[in-house]
Amino acid sequence: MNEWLYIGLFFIVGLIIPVGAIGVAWILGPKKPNPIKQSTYECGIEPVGEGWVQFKAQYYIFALVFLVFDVETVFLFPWAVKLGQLGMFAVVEGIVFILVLIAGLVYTWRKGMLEWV
Amino acid sequence: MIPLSWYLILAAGLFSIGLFGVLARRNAVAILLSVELMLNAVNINLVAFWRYGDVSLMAGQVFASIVFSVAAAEVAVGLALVISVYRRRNTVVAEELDLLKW
Amino acid sequence: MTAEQIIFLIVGAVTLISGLMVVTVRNLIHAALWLVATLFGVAILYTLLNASFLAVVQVVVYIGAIAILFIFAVMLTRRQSAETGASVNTNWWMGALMAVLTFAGLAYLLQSWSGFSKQASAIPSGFDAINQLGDALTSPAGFVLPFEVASVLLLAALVGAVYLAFTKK
Amino acid sequence: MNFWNDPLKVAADWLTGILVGWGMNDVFAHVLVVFVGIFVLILILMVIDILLVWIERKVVARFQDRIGPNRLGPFGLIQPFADIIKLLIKEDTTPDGADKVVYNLAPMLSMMSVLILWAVVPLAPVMLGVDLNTGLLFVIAAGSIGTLSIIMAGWSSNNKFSTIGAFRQVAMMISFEVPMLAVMLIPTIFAGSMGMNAIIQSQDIWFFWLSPLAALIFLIAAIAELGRSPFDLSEGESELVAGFNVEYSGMKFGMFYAGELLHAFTFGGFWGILFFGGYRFFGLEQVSPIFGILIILTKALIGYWVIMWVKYTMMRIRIDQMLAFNWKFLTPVAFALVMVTALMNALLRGADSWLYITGMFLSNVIVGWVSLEIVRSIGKKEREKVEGLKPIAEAHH
Repeated sequence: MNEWLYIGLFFIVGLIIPVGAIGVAWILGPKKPNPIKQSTYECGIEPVGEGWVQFKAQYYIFALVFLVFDVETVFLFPWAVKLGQLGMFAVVEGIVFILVLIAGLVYTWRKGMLEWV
Repeated sequence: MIPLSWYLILAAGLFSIGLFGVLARRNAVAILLSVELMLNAVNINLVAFWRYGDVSLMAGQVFASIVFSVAAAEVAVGLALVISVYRRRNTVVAEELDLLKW
Repeated sequence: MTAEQIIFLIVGAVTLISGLMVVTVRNLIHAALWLVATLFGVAILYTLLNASFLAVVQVVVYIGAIAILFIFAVMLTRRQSAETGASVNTNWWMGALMAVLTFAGLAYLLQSWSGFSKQASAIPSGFDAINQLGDALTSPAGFVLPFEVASVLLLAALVGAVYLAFTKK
Repeated sequence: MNFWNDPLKVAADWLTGILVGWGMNDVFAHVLVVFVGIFVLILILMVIDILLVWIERKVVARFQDRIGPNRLGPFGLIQPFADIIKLLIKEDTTPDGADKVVYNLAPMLSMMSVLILWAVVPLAPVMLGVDLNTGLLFVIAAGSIGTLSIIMAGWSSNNKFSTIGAFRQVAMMISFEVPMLAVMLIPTIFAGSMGMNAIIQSQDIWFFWLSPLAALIFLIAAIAELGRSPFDLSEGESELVAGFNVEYSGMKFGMFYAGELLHAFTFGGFWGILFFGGYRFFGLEQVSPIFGILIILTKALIGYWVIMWVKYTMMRIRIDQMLAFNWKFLTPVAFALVMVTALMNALLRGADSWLYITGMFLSNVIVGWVSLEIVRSIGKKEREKVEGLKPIAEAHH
């Protein structure tokens, strides 16, 4: 608990410094907005439509594979911490776990979902 | 020190908020967001029961970890469903998906 | 009131308010960002409960992966213009009623339970939750099967999601 | 307990004494002293950060056979400070249609996600920061906040370039997080702990010698996490102008820029901690914590220099190449390495230390060699497929 108090203080100070820097810049800087300056920058061409365009489905696939890998790898950490004191059984267990994980990757690969088309 | 009741009430509140979202929101993605709130409320309870019970029994934390993977699986499949429906019907509003009504 | 209680009250209030924002704001990206705030609040609650591993995992999994997936999905499924129409359906008051009733029912049930206002016992010195968790997840007497089944569940989710969303019509 | 052995504690005790002498509450005084300590540490980091700008510019100049900044002060040392003044007095624009709150929050979160990394960096045997027993995962968690800040910046700017840049950057960061997490398992297995200090303490022999392949994969994944060349396709000047931060100006842009440099420096430090013994250097750190700090800063600078070296030598790769490299090569190799390391660790646990080290080193070399052989044979097959088509193409002429 106590150590998390320090982390919490770190979060607070870590936020104060950038807020302070941006605040000082806001106070010192000139403020003369005009429509041209405020317009979206697209290399001098008038922007068409909004910036929030629809995206390629491929991004979602990679986020999906990442989600599965992330969750599983995180739960390998307690296993890795304990590994030095455990026998062969735990090692095999972890390897089975990783192989199941790899099977998902192989499936996605075989399906051609890892190609960027 | 904080009594257990505080955590339980907080979790109940979060669960109810999630329930409201699931029942009331029109957008399917928003419904999934609300389901996440409900799962988190459950997780708070699990961890609180671990802490306030016998600390050396890890069942609470293990269950919370399993809930994490369930949540991940739920999001993956749920959002895939939403995207699949969107591609076929061009909508993400749950009310408009009424093919199975009759 | 101790410092711990004050921290809890602040964090709890932030969590609940951002939870409410999740279910009420119209813009879905904003809803996802409010969800991040809620989840971060829950992570702080885990640290208050001395479950530091779960707190860090909460940030890694929820904020690092699930929230990102939500934002990607929102960007993939938005129509040309901004969201039109109401963000809640016509029966939203029924949902609200259900939610309030659920909360009241849960609160009533809980306060009639004997262990409701239990206090936490001190954590024994030298107790290492991660070591214990590693033990629980790997020893045959512990939770080996759930641990392995979780990986199979995620595999199934990955296969299902890939199949659902991206098979050619 | 004198100043030479534990300067931080002496200073903290001195300050607490003064504050309590003023009639302040004991606990409150302690928290205040810690707060001041963190504040000073972060200010020092910001000064280092400003100097990093100078180092970066000088080094890139040398790589490109130029001189670099040399007008202001000796060797142009005052130049970065002049840059800061310029950033401070520059007008701060917010584009029309931007989501104001999210737009302003993003650079702050970006900087914060880097600064909080230093909470878990052990500077010397007695200056551990916070010795969190989930230190490694904390690093990844902080990185998650950084990822989020990038997507917030890109989305809220209401600009097509920045949105595309943010999506590319996030796709890259999350992809390379997987091999990074996987190779972080390897020091964890060796040390039996996720705490930074425990990892340093168990490095009687550098983990680099036990697992050189893991160190290499960590470096590659770290460079990708940082979004530096060859993985700087989110910036892509020729296609996306500047990536997710096109619309940012003044100090807000400065926060992204400074955050990136400090992030690179910090990951150089983590590379040193995980694989090169952290603050340990032939027992020198036992003499005084001051040496410990100097050692770890030197190691971080060397790591940072390696990252710069890569940046200014390699060309940018395309997004499909980057994703294929990660998912089809780096991730399988990283997981294979974790499996082999776990197995070898179990087999060689009782053996002599020299046998353990040789076995680990050789198994790493074999994993690396086998994976390269597989890639080479697949590449050969692909090439034969392409070259086999050639006569047909010529027949058309």
